[in-house]
Amino acid sequence: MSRITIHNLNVRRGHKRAVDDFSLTLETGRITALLGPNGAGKSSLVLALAGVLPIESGSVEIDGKALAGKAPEVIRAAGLAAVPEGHRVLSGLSVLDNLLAAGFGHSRVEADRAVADVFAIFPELAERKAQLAGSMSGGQQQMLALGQALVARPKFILADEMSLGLSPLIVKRLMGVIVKLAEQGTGILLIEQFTHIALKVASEASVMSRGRLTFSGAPATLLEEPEILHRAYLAQ
Amino acid sequence: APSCGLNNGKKAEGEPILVGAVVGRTGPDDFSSSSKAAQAFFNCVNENGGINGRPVKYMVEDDQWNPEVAGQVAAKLVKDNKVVALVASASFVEMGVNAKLYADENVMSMASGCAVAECFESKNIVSTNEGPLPSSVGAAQWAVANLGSKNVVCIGLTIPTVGQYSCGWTEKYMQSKSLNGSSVLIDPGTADMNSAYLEAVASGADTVLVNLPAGMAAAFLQVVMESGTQDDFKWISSTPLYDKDVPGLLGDAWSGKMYVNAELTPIDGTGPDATNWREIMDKYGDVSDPRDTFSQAGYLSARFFVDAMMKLDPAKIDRATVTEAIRAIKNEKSDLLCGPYYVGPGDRHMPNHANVMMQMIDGGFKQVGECTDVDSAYLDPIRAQEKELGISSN
Amino acid sequence: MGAYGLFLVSGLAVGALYALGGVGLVLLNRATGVLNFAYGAIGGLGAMAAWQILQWGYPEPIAWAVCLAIAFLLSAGYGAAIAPKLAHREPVVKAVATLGFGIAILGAMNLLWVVNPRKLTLALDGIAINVLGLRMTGTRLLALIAGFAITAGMSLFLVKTRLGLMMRVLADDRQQAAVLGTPIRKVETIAWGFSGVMAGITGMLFGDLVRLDPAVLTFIVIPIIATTVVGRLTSIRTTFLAGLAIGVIESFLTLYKPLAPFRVASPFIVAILALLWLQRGRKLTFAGAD
Amino acid sequence: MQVQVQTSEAAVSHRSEGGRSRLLSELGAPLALLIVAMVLPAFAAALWLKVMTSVVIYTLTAASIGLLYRKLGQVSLAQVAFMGCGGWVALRLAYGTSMPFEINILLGGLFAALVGMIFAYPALKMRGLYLALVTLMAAGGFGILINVLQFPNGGPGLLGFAVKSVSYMPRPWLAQTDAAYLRYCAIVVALGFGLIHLHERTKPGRAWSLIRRSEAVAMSVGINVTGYKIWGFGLSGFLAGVAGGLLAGNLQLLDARSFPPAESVMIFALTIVGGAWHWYGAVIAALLYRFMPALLNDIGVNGDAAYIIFGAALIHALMTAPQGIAGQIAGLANRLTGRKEDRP
Amino acid sequence: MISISDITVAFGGVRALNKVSVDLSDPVVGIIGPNGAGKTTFLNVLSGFITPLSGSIRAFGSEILPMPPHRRSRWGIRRSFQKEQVVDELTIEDNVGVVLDSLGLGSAERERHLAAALEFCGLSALRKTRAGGLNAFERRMTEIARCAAGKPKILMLDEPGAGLSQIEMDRLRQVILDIHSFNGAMTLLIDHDVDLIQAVCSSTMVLDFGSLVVAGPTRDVLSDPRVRAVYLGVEEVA
Ligand SMILES: Nc1ncnc2c1ncn2[C@@H]1O[C@H](COP(=O)(O)OP(=O)(O)OP(=O)(O)O)[C@@H](O)[C@H]1O
Ligand SMILES: Nc1ncnc2c1ncn2[C@@H]1O[C@H](COP(=O)(O)OP(=O)(O)OP(=O)(O)O)[C@@H](O)[C@H]1O
Ligand SMILES: [Mg+2]
Ligand SMILES: [Mg+2]
Repeated sequence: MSRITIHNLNVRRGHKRAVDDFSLTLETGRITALLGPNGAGKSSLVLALAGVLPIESGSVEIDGKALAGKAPEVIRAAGLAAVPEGHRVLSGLSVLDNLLAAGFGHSRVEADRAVADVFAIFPELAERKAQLAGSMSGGQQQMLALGQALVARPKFILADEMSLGLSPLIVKRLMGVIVKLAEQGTGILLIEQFTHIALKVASEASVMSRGRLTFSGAPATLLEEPEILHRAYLAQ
Repeated sequence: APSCGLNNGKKAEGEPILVGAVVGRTGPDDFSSSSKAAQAFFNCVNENGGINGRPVKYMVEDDQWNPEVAGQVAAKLVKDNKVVALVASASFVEMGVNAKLYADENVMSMASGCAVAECFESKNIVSTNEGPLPSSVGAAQWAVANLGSKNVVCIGLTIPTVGQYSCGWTEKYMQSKSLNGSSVLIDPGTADMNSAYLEAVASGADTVLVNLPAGMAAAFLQVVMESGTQDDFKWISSTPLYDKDVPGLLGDAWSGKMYVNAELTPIDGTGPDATNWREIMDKYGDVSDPRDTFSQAGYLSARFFVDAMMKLDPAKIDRATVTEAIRAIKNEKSDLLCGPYYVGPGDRHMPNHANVMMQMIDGGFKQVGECTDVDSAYLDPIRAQEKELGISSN
Repeated sequence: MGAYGLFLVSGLAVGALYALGGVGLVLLNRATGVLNFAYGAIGGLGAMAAWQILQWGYPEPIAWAVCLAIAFLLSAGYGAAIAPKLAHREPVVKAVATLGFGIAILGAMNLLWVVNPRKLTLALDGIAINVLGLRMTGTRLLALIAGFAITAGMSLFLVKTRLGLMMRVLADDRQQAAVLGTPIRKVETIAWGFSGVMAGITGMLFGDLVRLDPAVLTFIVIPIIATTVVGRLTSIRTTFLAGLAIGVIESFLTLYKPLAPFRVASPFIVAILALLWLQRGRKLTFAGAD
Repeated sequence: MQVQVQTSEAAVSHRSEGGRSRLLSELGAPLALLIVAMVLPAFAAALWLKVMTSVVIYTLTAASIGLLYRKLGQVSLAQVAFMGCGGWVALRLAYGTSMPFEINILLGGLFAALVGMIFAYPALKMRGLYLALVTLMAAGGFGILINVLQFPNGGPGLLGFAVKSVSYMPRPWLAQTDAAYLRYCAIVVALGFGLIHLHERTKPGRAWSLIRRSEAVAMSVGINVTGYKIWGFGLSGFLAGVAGGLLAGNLQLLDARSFPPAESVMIFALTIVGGAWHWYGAVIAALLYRFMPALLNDIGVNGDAAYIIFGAALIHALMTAPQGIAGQIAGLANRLTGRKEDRP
Repeated sequence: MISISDITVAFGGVRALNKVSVDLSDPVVGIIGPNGAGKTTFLNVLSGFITPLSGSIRAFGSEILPMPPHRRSRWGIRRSFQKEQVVDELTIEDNVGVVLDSLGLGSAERERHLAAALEFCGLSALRKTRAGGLNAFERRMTEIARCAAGKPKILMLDEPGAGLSQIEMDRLRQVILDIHSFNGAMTLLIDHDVDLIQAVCSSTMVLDFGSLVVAGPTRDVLSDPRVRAVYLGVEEVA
């Protein structure tokens, strides 16, 4: 079992602190839901963990190995794959190239196999292999973005607002994929605006508000005491 | 020993006389050679009693081949520093931009490196060199007389006050002799010399007059070599190829085949001025200063200027007296020039309009023609002027 | 045929140079999303150094090696030290920053080598074959062949190899490329270095066939950009063909006297016309772009 | 995307405060600068008069670039060529007719505007670097065209060029001397800024902002995208053309070598370095373009070394000041006056 | 009343819309369907960004297709975008008011319309604020105010609820419900939040693979087995 430990993390965005003394632990095989209002700093957290945003202070470790301040590809190779919000895909490249690009960490053969696995999960993508990613619909792009994370066969997936703009059927399918991944031993950080979707599958729940962690506990607690969430939303 | 000014070996300590120059140093070519020669000459004068005791303070500005900068630095020299005259300027842009300033401010520019028509057609500018027109016509004239050329094609730049000006008058010269002349003009930035050469071939000429800056000429001539048709033509060129580096640049294939016009007499001449120029450069100049035609011209401009100043009361040297003194220069002779140098009151000046021909041979040059006056209708007003002033041609 | 064949071959000979330059520019743009205005200057400095080496009497292979090494180092240096700091800016800003680099290189060249006519002579200049009545030297053939080879090679490289894919990924979206685990700094530096080598080759050939003059070599990049415009900054093959076409058109314009003085403008005119034709019937906006 | 974020920050830091004080703070600085330009000539040496005149003129060019970039998100790498167009017409009219200077530069400006509008046509369907390159192609074509045709120099005929020495373009009767001409240019440029301001504050400004955000959204709120884009290019071309007319009056002639395409790229780069988001960015750009080289030249720095300094400084500024120097000044001013930058 | 007949759109080989014919007349009509079904394409056809291969659209007695996009807006078709499109450097009032610029209104009338739209979307207090500092919800509301200002005939909202929190969703729902009584316009609403659709749309059309699956009263549509299969996933409603 692997573990990511985030300790007292601070991230600055412009003149504002987007992530403020944030600590959290993720474990393989578990789904952690991270909830919070708009602008709470969830996406900034994801980008900082992925190595894209600079970290001001604090530490991130995966099984004791420091990740903070490392280059994105190093973090990726260590087993942490982020799916940033807003279905960011490589819009000028074909679907296939998008997936192959996500497999740079593997050998060629291994990458081809990983891509084939993704095509099995999302046949829509297989049909559109040669289509430019930018010309696909929002939902198709989101599938591709998740597919890119899967190709890396990571230990942890950070999925930011994955259900945004997706039809219920697809959300259900994606959640199914997430649950299955967790069962197979991947650790998942699930960031969701639709709290009930996330809480339904999560084994752990955290609430973030103004960059700080304001709650951490069982999902059931949040379902039973919705004021916890409400307070976080009003604080923003 | 070099000779200059009072030749008394005494350092001049009086109040300096301010003299300026505008040269195009930074840009597509370096035109600072003439000002370096003038500087050497002024150094010599300052070490030898100055202008009746007053040293020359020589200020050289770089116009960077940019008309705006040319206007700025000229304003600085003429209006801020109040120079009494400009000596040994050499530029592609400066003269056109500043001719009006010089006229308005009543200051003379005794230039040494004029390239464009404006330079020769201004009241307050007089140049020691003769520019592309007499040089091209002179080359064609010599080829007609000595190589039996019947049809000359002039390869020039598309810049009209350079290309059309010089190639155009070369065509007119050929027509005036009932022969054929044509021009091929190329853009300074062109990458394609092939088509220009093909165009020249198509003109049916028997003689090609290369009237380009040395770098472009080298590119053009390389295309000629590639085509293997060098021997189909006779080859002549205007002054830019008269440079000690050029024979090496073009290669042995051109040895004995290329005839180059020189605006002044050969750099290795043995006359008193030729010797003195070299000695002054060696003693008062820098080893790296070029010893080329422009250097000769700069030396001469400075010498003629100093000669004129010497005639003035040193206490009364100001812009008005200097301008008057320069205008009064008449019948100055030098073995570096084919004809006499003069200024006069006219509103165009081209005192130097005779030249010599050199043959490029064995990595150097050999003089093949004596001083010859250029035969062009362009010079009619100039000759009328000379008659009026009583200038005696050689 | 006669004269036309002559002009055709002559045009191809010059066009090959435009084409070669254009392909190098497109390659870097495909790989990093940067249009390199310093391309000419980088090649220029390489060529000047090669000239110096030959001048000192060293053999030609050493001159080539020095030229390519200098061009590689200059370009890769920019790619490693400066390009990443500008990576988040718009393409236009990235492009004009390279102009600053080009101008600095031009200044350095003029400082190192006093402006003076020079000529770069390569061994291949000595051999020639006859094509349609025009003698073509080995160097010109080399330019044409190198153009073809590099065009074909690069197109394949970008599409078929992993490094090529990495370059395309990088050019598409730098941040996303990083998130996906592309070693962006490494790929970027390689791409720049690679393009530097191409600039070196181009610089040598231009220095030999056109003129060895720092300013001319620096600013030749502007007509070369015309070929990349026709190739929409992405198509290596179209860029190559555009280069050849521009050379041929320029050459043929010589035959028509009234237009002959304007023929140097043909890269620009061809670029604008090609563009108008390419986007005929295109709608103002299209879904997905906004 | 990144750029948009920057825009927003600039915009936010410039949050308006309303009322009279806003008008004062908006007009105060430009007025002060104008007054400096009016008083300065009385003291300045001839060299700096010439230099400052160039600076003032190129301020208008930089402003015309800034306008396109800031409002429409478009890049023109042909503004120096537009100056050439405007200057050409102004010169031709000055030699060929006896119309007053003002009319000549106005018509020069209008001609450049027309050319700008014609080039806006392909621009309608393009954006970003690609569009910029198309304008660069136009500038390249212009450079060669003008090399062959030349600027009018008082010759006869349509082109007004003859192989002869130049006659000089007369200056406005009010501004014969260099000092008066500097003042004259300052006033014309101030009027140009007024014109820009007027556009930005009203309907066209709003329309351009939306077009910059996205053409689709602009159309969806009823904006005639074609019309406003063409208008933007026309206005920008007009301003550059007027600047070209002023330049012709400054030298009293123009030289074909002054308008190579690389200069258009350079002035654009400097506009970015100066800061396109603030009006005084254009002033900074022009100072960098004309004052800095003159200063280096005057203190005896070799022209080639100046190139190296200039190139390095350009890259450095682009790397370190995403908002341009003007942005840094604005940031500094905000910090000094303790103005809040953002909503909590 | 909008009657759409036989609209077909193709991108290369893909048929994004396939002979879609439907009449829409309720105050708020929902458009749902799986991702890539052609919903946004449908709006793009209505707003004029895409010219269909065939078909015609009549709305309130006018033929829509011949009009260029900006004329359609002036005529009365307004839309918001899947990716929100608010201009950061403009104030909220300018962001909204820009839609009134091209209507040729007098300044008093313009101000009246502007104030009303801002009030309607709860933005009056923020009107002089630059949009750069707004949060996601305020930006959405600015966009809706821009659509609602003046006298539009049809509002088209493309996933306005995406990324909003539940509390914000409640306010959005109220605003959409009130549009018809505010200015009489009809609203076409695309959203994947079935609760929102259920709450505000009296009728709904469903697209799948570019074809109209079904259209009618929302309740009937949502219980339609085909819809449950392609869109909701069966257990959702059950
Ligand atoms: N590019 C940026 N530059 C500067 N500040 C930013 C940037 N992006 C976001 N921020 C600020 O950082 C803070 C945290 O934003 P973040 O996007 O991480 O929040 P979030 O919780 O993901 O919100 P949402 O639910 O809207 O996605 C916000 O205050 C936001 O304004
Ligand atoms: N410009 C384009 N080029 C090629 N295909 C396109 C283009 N725009 C859309 N498509 C295709 O058309 C289909 C419909 O796309 P559309 O954006 O209308 O879907 P949507 O119903 O809005 O989906 P979503 O709910 O995910 O936003 C998709 O398959 C998409 O890939
Ligand atoms: Mg987020
Ligand atoms: Mg959609």
